[in-house]
Amino acid sequence: MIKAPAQPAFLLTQLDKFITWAQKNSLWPLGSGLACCAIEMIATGASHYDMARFGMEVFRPSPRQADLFIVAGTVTNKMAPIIRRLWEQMPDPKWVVAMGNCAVCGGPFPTYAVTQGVDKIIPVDVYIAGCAPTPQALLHGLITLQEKIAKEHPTRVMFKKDVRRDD
Amino acid sequence: MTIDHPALQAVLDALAARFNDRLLETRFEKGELSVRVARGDLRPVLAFLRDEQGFNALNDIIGLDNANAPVAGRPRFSVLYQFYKFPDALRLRVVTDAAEDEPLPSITGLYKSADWAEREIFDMFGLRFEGHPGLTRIYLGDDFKGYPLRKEFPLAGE
Amino acid sequence: MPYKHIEISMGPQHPSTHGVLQLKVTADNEVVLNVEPVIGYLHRGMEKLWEHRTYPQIVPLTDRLDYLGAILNNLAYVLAVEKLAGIEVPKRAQYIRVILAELQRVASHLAWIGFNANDIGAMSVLLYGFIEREGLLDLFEEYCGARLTVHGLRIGGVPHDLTPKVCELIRGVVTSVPRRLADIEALLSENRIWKHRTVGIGRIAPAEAIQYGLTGPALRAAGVRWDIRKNIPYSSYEDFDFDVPLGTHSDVYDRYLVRMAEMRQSLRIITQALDRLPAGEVRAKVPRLLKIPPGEVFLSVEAAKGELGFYIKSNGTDKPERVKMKAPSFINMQCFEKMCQGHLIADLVAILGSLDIVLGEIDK
Amino acid sequence: MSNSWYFFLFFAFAVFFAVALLLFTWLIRYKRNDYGQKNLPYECGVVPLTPNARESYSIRFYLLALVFIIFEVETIFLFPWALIYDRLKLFGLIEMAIFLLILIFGYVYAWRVTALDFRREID
Repeated sequence: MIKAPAQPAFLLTQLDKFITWAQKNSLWPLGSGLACCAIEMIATGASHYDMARFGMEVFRPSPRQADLFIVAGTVTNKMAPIIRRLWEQMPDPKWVVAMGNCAVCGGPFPTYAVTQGVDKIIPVDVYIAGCAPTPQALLHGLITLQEKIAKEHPTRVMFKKDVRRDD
Repeated sequence: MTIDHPALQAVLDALAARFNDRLLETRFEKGELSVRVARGDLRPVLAFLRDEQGFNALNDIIGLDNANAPVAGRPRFSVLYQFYKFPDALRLRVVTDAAEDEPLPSITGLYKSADWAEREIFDMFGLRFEGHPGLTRIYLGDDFKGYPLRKEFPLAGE
Repeated sequence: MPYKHIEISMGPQHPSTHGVLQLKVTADNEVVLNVEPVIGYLHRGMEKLWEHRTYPQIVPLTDRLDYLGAILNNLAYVLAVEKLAGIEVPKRAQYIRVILAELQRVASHLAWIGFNANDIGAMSVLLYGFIEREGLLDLFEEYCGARLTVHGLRIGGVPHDLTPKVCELIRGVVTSVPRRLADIEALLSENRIWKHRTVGIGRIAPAEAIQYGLTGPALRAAGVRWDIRKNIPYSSYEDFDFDVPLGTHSDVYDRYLVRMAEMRQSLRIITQALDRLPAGEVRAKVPRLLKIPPGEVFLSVEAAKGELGFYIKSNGTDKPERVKMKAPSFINMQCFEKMCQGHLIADLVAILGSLDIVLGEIDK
Repeated sequence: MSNSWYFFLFFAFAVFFAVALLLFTWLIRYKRNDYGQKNLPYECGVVPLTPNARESYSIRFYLLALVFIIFEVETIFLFPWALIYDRLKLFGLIEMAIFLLILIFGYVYAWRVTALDFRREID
C-alpha cells in the first residue's frame, strides 16, 4: 500500500479516482510464465475464462509495455536476478501478483535451488494461493488487485514526490 | 550365467566371450540385465556393444552416491549407463564405479546424447569426465558451491 | 571487412521458448550459425527432494515435471514403483489408467498445437486448442479433483472407479475433439503460409535422430517406428489395436501431421478401453506405509513428448534411495542445435515449437 | 494574402500541443530515487550479449528498404490521381496505366534478381 500521509488531501480525490479507474481497467500483464502456473495463466487468458473481460487480455512480451507482472511459477535462485531485472525495467506504475504457492512461499520445493517466495526479491501486491491455482482463483486475485488499485492515491505520488513504498 | 531371456542371453554370451574376466558382475533382476565393468574398460565395452551388438541408443546416464550403503572395496559413486537396441527393444545397463577424484572416460564420442547427461552428473555429483567437450554445470549457476545430490549435502542447501 | 556476427540471447523470458529456456543465438544477420541452449532456470532440485519423500508422496511431485502431461508422469513413476515392489495391478485399474493416459496425451497435444501455431502466427489455433482442452480439464477436475497438476493415479491402481458422469464426459470428449481437430486441420494443413513456414524446416536424418536419442513424435516423424506402447507394451496396451503414425521428411510439418494423427489414435484407444472395461477392483492392496526391499528398476513409458523413463533404487525403507527421471524433452533438446543450422531466426521458433519441449521436465 | 495568418495560428497550436503534452507527462510521472537496471537495454531478462547494437550489418537489409521506398512512392502518386480521377477521363487512365506498367516491370526485375527474399544459406 502507498504510505498514506497524516492528513489526506481532498482537493485531488476526484483526479485520483479517475486515474485509478483508468489504471485498473487496462492492466497489461507481462507475458512471462515460469512453470505450471503459466499454463493456467494462459488458460485464463484463453477464450473460456477470458481475462479480457477485465481489460487484461493484452499479454505484452516486453516489460517496457507491461504494468502488471504475474509471477507464475517457481522462482529459482538462477532466475531470481532476471526477475528482479525484469521488474526494474517495467515503467511505473507497476504491480506484482505472486501466482501459485511456489511464487508465494516456495511451495512444495523446500530445496537448495528455489527462492522461498518471490517477495524476497520484488515487492508483491497480491498473493494467490493454490498449486496451479484454477483460473477462477487467478481472476479472483486480479479483481482483488483492481480493488487495491482503486484505493491508491496516485496524485500524491506524482506531485509531492511521496515515493512509492517499495524503494 | 544363464538368464531366461534368449536375446539378452545371446548378448551376455558375446560379452562374456569378449571380456570374460573383466565383467566384474552381472545381474538379471526383474527382466533387466545389468553388467558391471571397471572404469578403464568402459569405452571398449560400450564400443563393442554399440558396433557389434547393435545397442545404438543411449537412453540415460544415472549417477549414484552409495555413501549410505557403502560396499567394501567399491568406490563411493557409481554411474549407470542405460542402453537400447532399437528395432527389437532390448535394454541393457552397464555400471561402473568411481571415487570422488577419479575421472571417468567420457562417451560423447560414441553417443551424442551423452553430452548433457554427463554434464548433469558433473553438476550433481562432481564426477569428472575426461574427453568431454565442455564440462561445465548444466543446471546450477557456475558460482554454486557444492554438489547437491551427494548424500551429505543438506536438502535446503548450505 | 566482414561484418561481425550478431550474438543475441533468446532469453529466459521470451514468448516462444515455452518457459524459462535461454538460447544464445549466434547469427549472421538473419541466418543462424549456432544455438547454445542454457537451461537450469527452472531447476527445483526434484531428485534431491525425492530422496526425502516417501513413495506415495512422490506421485504428486511428478505432476510438476511435464506439467502438460501430469498423468503420464504419474503413470511412468507408478509403474516403476509397482515393478520394483512387485505389486500386481488389477485389470480394470490398468484399463482406467490407459483411458486417463490417452486423455492426457490428447490434452498435451492440444496445448502443443496451440503453442506451436501461435509461435508461427496462427493465434486462433491457440484459442481453438485451449477451448477444446478445457473440455478435457473439466473431465480431469471431475475425476481427479484438479485441472492441471492432477495427482490422478496411485501406487497399485487408480484413486476410485469411473463414475457415470465421468464416462459421459469421456464420451463427450471423444465426439467433440475430432470436430475441433478437423477445424484446425482445415485452417492449417493446406495453408500456404503454414506450409511455407514448416515444410523442410528443422530436418534431421533418422540415423542421426537415433544417435541423438530422439524419441516420441519427433522420432516417428523421421520414419522410425518406435512407440513404447507397441514395442514394450505396459499397463495392458497390448489389448488395444491402434496404429503408429509415421512421417517421411522429418521436418516441422511432418511432426505436426504425426501429432494430429496421434490424437485420433488416442481417441480410438479410449473408446476401445471404455467399451471393454473389465469388472473388478480398481486398486491393489498396498500397505499404507510402503517399504520396498533393496533393488533397482528402470522403466519407461510413452509420454506425450517422448520416452519418459524412471530409474528407482530402493534401500528397504519407505523412502527411495535414488529416483532418476529420464526426460524426453531433455534428450530432444540436444538435437535442437543440429536442426537449426542455416535457418532463419524465425525458423528457430517453429523448430522449437515442433519439438514440444517443457522446461519442467528438462530442468527437474 | 488576407487570411494567410491562419497558417501561423495552426503552427503555434502545433508547437503548443507538443510542448504541453511533454510537460503534462513530466508533471504526472512517478518519481523514483533508485532506478536500478531500468536503463539497461532489455534483452529477454539477461544482460545483452552484444552491448552496443551499432555493429555493421548485411547489405540485404538496405536493399530491401530501397525496394520498399520505390513502391511506397509509387502509391503516393496514386493518391492525387485517384482524387481527380473523374475529371481526367480516358487520358488520365492511360497515363496512369503506363506509369504502373513501368513500375510493374521494375518489380518483376527486382523479384527475379532475388532482391526480395532472404536467402536461407549464407550468402
